[in-house]
Amino acid sequence: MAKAIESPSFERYGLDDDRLRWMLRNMHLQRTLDNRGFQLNRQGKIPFATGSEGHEGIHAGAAVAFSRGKDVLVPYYRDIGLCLGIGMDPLEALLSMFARGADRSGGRQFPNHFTSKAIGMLSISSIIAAHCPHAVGVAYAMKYRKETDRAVLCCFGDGATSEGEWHESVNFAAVHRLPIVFLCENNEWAISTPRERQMAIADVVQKAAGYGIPGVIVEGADPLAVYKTVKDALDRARSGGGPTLVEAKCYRFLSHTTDDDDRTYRSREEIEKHRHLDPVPRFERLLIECGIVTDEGIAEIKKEVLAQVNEVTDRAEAMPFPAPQELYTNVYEGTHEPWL
Amino acid sequence: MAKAIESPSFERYGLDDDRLRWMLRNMHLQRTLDNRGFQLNRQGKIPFATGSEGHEGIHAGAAVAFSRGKDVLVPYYRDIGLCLGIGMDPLEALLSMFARGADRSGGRQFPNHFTSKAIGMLSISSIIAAHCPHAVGVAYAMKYRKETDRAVLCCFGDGATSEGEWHESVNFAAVHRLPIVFLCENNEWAISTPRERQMAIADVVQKAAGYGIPGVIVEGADPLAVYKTVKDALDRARSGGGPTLVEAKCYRFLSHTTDDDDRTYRSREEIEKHRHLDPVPRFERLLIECGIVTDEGIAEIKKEVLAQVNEVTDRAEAMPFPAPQELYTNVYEGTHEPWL
Amino acid sequence: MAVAAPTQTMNNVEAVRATLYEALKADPRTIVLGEDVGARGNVFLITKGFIEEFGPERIVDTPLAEASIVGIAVGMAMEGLRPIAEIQFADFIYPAFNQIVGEAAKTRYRSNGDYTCPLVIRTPYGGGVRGALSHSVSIEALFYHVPGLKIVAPSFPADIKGLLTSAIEDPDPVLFLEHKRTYRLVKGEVPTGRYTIPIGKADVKRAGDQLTVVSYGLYVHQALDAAARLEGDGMSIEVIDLRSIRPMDKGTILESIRKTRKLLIVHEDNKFGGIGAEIAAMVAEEAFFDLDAPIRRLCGPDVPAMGYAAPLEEEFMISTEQMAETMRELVRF
Amino acid sequence: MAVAAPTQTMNNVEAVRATLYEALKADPRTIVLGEDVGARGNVFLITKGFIEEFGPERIVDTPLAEASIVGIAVGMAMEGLRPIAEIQFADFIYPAFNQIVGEAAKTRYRSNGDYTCPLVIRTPYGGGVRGALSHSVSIEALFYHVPGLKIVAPSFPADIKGLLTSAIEDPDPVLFLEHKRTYRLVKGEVPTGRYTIPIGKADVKRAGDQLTVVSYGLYVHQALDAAARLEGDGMSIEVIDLRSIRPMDKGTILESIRKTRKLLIVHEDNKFGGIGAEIAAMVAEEAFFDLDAPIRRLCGPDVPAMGYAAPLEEEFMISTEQMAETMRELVRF
Ligand SMILES: Cc1ncc(C[n+]2csc(CCOP(=O)(O)OP(=O)(O)O)c2C)c(N)n1
Ligand SMILES: Cc1ncc(C[n+]2csc(CCOP(=O)(O)OP(=O)(O)O)c2C)c(N)n1
Ligand SMILES: [Mg+2]
Ligand SMILES: [Mg+2]
Repeated sequence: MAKAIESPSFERYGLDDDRLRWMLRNMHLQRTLDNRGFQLNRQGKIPFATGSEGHEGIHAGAAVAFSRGKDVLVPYYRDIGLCLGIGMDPLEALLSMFARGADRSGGRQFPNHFTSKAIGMLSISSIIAAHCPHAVGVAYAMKYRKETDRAVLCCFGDGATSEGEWHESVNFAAVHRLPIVFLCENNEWAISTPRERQMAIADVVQKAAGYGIPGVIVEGADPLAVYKTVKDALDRARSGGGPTLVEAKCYRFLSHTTDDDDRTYRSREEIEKHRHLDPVPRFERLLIECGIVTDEGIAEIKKEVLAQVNEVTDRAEAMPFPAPQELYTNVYEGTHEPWL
Repeated sequence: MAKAIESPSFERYGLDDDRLRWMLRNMHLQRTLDNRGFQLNRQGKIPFATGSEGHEGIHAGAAVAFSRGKDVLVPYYRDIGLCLGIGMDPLEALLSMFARGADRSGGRQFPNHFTSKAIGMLSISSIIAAHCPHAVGVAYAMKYRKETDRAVLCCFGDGATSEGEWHESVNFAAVHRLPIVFLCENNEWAISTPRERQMAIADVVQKAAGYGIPGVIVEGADPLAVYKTVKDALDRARSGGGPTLVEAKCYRFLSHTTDDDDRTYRSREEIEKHRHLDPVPRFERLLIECGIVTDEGIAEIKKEVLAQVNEVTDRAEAMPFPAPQELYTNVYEGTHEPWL
Repeated sequence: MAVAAPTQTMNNVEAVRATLYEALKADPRTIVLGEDVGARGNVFLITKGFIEEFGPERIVDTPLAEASIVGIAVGMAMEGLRPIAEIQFADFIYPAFNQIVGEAAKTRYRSNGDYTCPLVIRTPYGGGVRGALSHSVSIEALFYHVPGLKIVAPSFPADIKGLLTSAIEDPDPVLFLEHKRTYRLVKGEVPTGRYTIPIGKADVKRAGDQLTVVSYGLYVHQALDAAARLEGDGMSIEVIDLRSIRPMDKGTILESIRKTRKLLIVHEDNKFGGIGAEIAAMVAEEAFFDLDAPIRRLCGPDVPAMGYAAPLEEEFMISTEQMAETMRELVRF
Repeated sequence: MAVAAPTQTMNNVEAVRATLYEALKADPRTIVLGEDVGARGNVFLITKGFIEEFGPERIVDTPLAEASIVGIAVGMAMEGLRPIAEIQFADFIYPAFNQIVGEAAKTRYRSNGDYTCPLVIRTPYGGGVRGALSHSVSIEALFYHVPGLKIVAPSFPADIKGLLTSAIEDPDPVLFLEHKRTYRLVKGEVPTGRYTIPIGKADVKRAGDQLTVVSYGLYVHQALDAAARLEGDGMSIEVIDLRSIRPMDKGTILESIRKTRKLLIVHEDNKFGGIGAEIAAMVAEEAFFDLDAPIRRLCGPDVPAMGYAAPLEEEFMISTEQMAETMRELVRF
């Protein structure tokens, strides 16, 4: 569990005040965007949204550890904060929610399935764990080309580790000592399936032993600890030390998606019991206690984030859907007719 | 490595002399049948054969641990000795090699893909690890029906543990604490792929930790140790203790199959270095030292086994192929035409 | 089909649910397994409340691993249970392909009947629900080529009940496809009590003599609407609901064609290599001289999937107007 | 096809091997990965000696896990390498189905062109080698329905070289099928030096005007033998080698049919829902009035696989005599 924070002598791992405020802002941005998604869904403006409340600490921490322009992120569908944190424009999140033509997938993908070759963020499908071997292939390419300043960050949930493709991916990466970090965002649930029906172990890291790679648990509500853990693992990967399995413990505070109703399978009490794991107030408290932000500063961040989210919401909403003919493009390079 | 055997006070785990001689006989039967397969292949009488030289200790030991009429074996394709050991008639092995119509699969399956519902031996395909979930399903049925005197023995090689389906199977069995023993026959090779290119761990049992089940290593060249280990694991399974991963270390002395030529990927020296792991001479020596068999007794066993193998060879060879029309049966119950 | 009064009005979700419930009640060998089928009661609430009534041993929330969901069900079936496995969305069935095609479909064959595999795999498929790339696909054509499997895709509540009952009692593996757009959209009368509809029998949902339309799934409903509209223009169109995809019903199709002398096949799945290909090929082989017009297929476009944006989905889906237009063209041909 | 003299005689194994070798020589982005492709040099010795020359980083012996073989290759391709993944036998491709159909085929589409997946998956398929249930299957019909994939199945050494070169250079995923029975059986002249044959072009391997036979793989060779035999009886049969299965060559087929007015499709794969279904359907749609006889399909029987016993395999495989007999019937129709 998280370490108690009592004095300004907290461990900031060399991150300066601006960076720490940036992290807090990232967490607020993520939460505000999530809320916006649920809100737009309730308003009937978008058919579907996913929330990542509870994951913000992981995303802010991992984003800072990520080396922009070098590393490659293979995100999970719950990683909006991480995608924003490595450089994605918040407008993209809204374009994806609204399925606008200017969305990088052209309005094809479900929300939160971002892609950007430019910033090194792989396109994933909704098929759980199917992205893991891709991450390994990217890491293989880096190692093969001797790009020793690069590594891959591959994210997934606790549920994803049950899939065969996850197993095969970690095993291959381990055998070839590839520059990759496997980051499990263990939020205790896979839709309605709790950890104990998903696996017979208390911690996902116990799986690392079977692949001969190190496994590290980190408190996901603590973005600084996440930063340090993921940074160490990425550094190790880049220097030829091979893969690491990082398990960031967190809790999913919302329903799985707007299509889900978690009251069918967990009590409100159970959720409240985990409320202390909410990374946003925790990190706020820490930064206030350490004199890095003030209450007013936080209010300012929130205001500014909200203004930005409002602005991109309006901009995205005003943009057009893709044209129907876009259905037929990018099947192959060039023509797509099966009968030539 | 195997314990030195110096006196008759060896650990026989309650097995009487007849049983021990039966085990030795089983090992000879297996080896003689394997040789027969390779021989028939060289003679051009059968297109294909598999050998299991080096695995005999595992098979003899596990076969005795198996509870006939109760347990279910989900064998690997290299498990001829184990199949014989739990009650399969040696004639079946030859019918399978010769692909005769009287073969239980009707001459459909590759050699060594045995089946017998009567003795509790599941039909497997050649698709590596695809049989593992079936084994788990059988164990589920046993637990569901509260058949607490039954368990499943599921066998596979070191290579098979890389497959996603293997991972998913063990995980499910662990979550549901099913009555099943996963027996890995680790012979260090998967065709030409050595263990270190298959996994980044020294011992397959290290994988058990990721599923929250016990893992036990046993010297596969020692049929008594295998008996004890597999028996304990089966007993544990039956009494609600859940699955165990048993890793029986052995060595594959022959080429993968008659279609393989292992000289392309491993030296004769490496094979000779492992010769001390040959279970047959080891067990012979042990039983002689303990006064359970004599040299003459062994010669007698060999002679008798050879006679039996000759006899079933002749009988099988004399039997007819399946009729061509057999191609069309047992697709479904009843008619098989897709256009009705 | 022995359908006896009285009946009850249900939608397709309720028909699946009621049939599963009756199967669980009737036979303790029946096990339902899949992701989120327990407390959540399946993402469409099909199994809602089942875990409370039948217990977690029979309503099994599995780990997130489709190959094992099917593979474990195969083992259960080989050992005498009657598993009904669920794949949460048809799009997630790909990881289970090996267990379905390589294992379930070949169990009886490879053991020469020593082992059998009475297994049902239920899964919701199809578009029109804004499911985007991975919650909208049709999968029937990826499986219908596979000997040893049966595939059904009914889309009326009464057919669902009769065919799901047959599937559960079938001694061989059956892939049971439920068009998710019809789940709450389609309602109908369902006979109470147990009855079966034989797998492999199509159903003439509307009689006519100028054109035969063969379809299944959501599009049967649209095809019926289109045919009804054209009746006003004096056109008489026969609409056949395939219901079963493997085996398929040659007799009903050929009989209809011999009457109408024209064939239109309509399906949501991509055209190239879809179910319509085999139907057209069969007819071109067996009823060549009975036709007065080329065999037409009106199918989903040959792109990987429908997109999330409404215009992309709409472009993918065939409208009732388009169906009516094509029917009109063929009648006038 | 820019084929320049001189040529060299090779069998199909040698053609695959030579093409892979040249691709590895020409482009350091090329990576070969699969089970036993390293020291063993592949189970058919196709990559024998490659690991010594190109090193274990480029000739990668993978763990025994097909989903990851393809999935990792997808990642390599997304990151700019040119992976050539091998599935040891086509029968083992099922576990990789998700990565092929759900991922490789959809990478370009779902990212709207942001990422691409230039990947080749090579695999030996087909029967006639006593491979029994799991070393004999045909898999093309399980994949040809999938938009985003390309599939080629050449069976002459020169076609193999030209098409494998095209596949390796193709910007999209290509499933490259090698009929294992032809590996050492079929020999032919192969132009030296680099050349390509476009994916999607069939080849008229024998001209004739009384019947069009469309085939691919091993059966093209038998169809040619059968046609040659019938020449003695004064019959003139055109044999088209499809070579590419997706995309397929409509022009060559229709042009031939307009001349011969009769069509026979021959393939080893099961009939129901096989490649022949789509060909027949296309022709029934587009050249209906050009035909003088029903479209015939001569295909593998609809059973799960050929058995190990010689009589079962022989019963499954279509003999040259059977082909000739069917051709004769159709010519005389
Ligand atoms: C192959 C596959 N199976 C099932 C699903 C449906 N599904 C979507 S998310 C999810 C749960 C994922 O759980 P976890 O990996 O723990 O991530 P979390 O949602 O908790 O962040 C499931 C079952 C899917 N998308 N893909
Ligand atoms: C899915 C699949 N992939 C590949 C093969 C080819 N193959 C047959 S046996 C084998 C090696 C198996 O190794 P291991 O599990 O260690 O068993 P061993 O042969 O050593 O007993 C391989 C790769 C197969 N039969 N199935
Ligand atoms: Mg989770
Ligand atoms: Mg091995």
